[in-house]
Amino acid sequence: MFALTEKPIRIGELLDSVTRPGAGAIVTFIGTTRDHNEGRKVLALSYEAYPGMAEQELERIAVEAKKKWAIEEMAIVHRTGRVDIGQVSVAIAVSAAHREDAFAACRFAIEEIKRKVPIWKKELFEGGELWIGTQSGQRFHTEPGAEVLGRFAPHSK
Amino acid sequence: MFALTEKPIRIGELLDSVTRPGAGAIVTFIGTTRDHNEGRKVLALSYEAYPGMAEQELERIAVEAKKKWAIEEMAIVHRTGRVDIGQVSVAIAVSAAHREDAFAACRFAIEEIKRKVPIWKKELFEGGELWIGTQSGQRFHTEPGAEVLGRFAPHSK
Amino acid sequence: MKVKIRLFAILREKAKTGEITKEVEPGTTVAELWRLLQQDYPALDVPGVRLLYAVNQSYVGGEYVLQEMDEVVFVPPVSGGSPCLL
Amino acid sequence: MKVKIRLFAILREKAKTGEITKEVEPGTTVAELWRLLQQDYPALDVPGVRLLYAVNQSYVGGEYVLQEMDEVVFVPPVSGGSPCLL
Repeated sequence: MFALTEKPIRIGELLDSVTRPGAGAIVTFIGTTRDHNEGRKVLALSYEAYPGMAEQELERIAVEAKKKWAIEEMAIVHRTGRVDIGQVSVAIAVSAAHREDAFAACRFAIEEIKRKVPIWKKELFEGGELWIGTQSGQRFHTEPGAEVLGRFAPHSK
Repeated sequence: MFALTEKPIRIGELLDSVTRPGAGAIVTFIGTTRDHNEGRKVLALSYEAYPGMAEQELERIAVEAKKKWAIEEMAIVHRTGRVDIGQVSVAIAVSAAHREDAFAACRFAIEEIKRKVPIWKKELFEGGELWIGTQSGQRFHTEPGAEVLGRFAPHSK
Repeated sequence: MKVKIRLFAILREKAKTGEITKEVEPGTTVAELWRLLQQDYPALDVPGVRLLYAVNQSYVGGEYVLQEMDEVVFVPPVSGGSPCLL
Repeated sequence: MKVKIRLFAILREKAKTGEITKEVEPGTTVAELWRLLQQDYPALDVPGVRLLYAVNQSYVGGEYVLQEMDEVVFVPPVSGGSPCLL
């Protein structure tokens, strides 16, 4: 199950979709809207996705995880639209025979989602709104070996 | 929430009990009965607990985790009695502002449960049954600094 | 030769549109298309933001040469709020 | 002086009882109680299993000196199936 949804995410369904007789462990990661961020009072988050590619990239993360760890199944659901405080924006479930693999693959999945799945987060805070990752003046850190595919800083033209 | 239960564990309740406005992440670990173990075909597991002390030790793990990581809340529920294949034997949920803390504390909790909470697991497999951890001839590894409080190997008397 | 451009999130808001069909010369790369688009929509010149390029729902490098009716998406930093690197 | 012993899991099955009240001399340690108990119940002499001691629902060392009406539990390896060490 690799899906986008505008409706509240049902964790039970996600768990059912990865439950396997050969699995002794299921690790889940659930992202929720936090009421504060970098000193701002957050009211809600709003997610926008590139449909089609987003689901495909989610599934690609599972394929990659299965190459790296002995996991049984992975499922990921991501919300789009407005997500209020305490509500779930993303849920990942990973089943495996052994817990070490489930933990590692789940951690990998959330890092990969936040790195390369085309889903964008707008923070609605007291006094304004902000697309996360695109604040003017934000400093980006280049990872070793990572390729910067484009930029639009005015001085780079 | 630190509880033993004879009934199926409800993950939704566990999640609700750790959901906090200040949390951006919830990590859960769910242990399920696996259909195989060390070459044996497993039919079910059966858990027996020392009531009172077991819950107290679960809560102690949460207290310890809160000292080590910036987590908001932890909840742990453990089944007693027979748990069939694919059913949940233990569930841990940890909420935190940031995912790193939630992952670390959740991992810590399951390792600690399996190390020192007085809950015992009997494996019912095709051809017999076995209290896990007490197989004759099992070799125990001593961790550095760990204190062996007692033993009853016949040669040690 | 025509390509279809889709804009999301901050780019969609800046350009005030989510979809643009643009006529380009054969041989144009996706990085060149971005610079052409910024000429059409100066509001897209958002400082300090790095982009990825996606064509037909897969990430590509800036040197990718556009084909007739390609669907092009310029991907601003995704939800992590961390560096937007492939 | 009386103490209450509770047995669980493999120990309960081996001894065929879950609860034993035992008369001990003042000054008896919990480790000594275990050896006395093994004399009463030779079936408890399970090879290759390490025990922890708990008194009144907390782990204690083997040198703990028993008090009147203490609840003593000998804790065989717990569910992890890994080394049973405090």
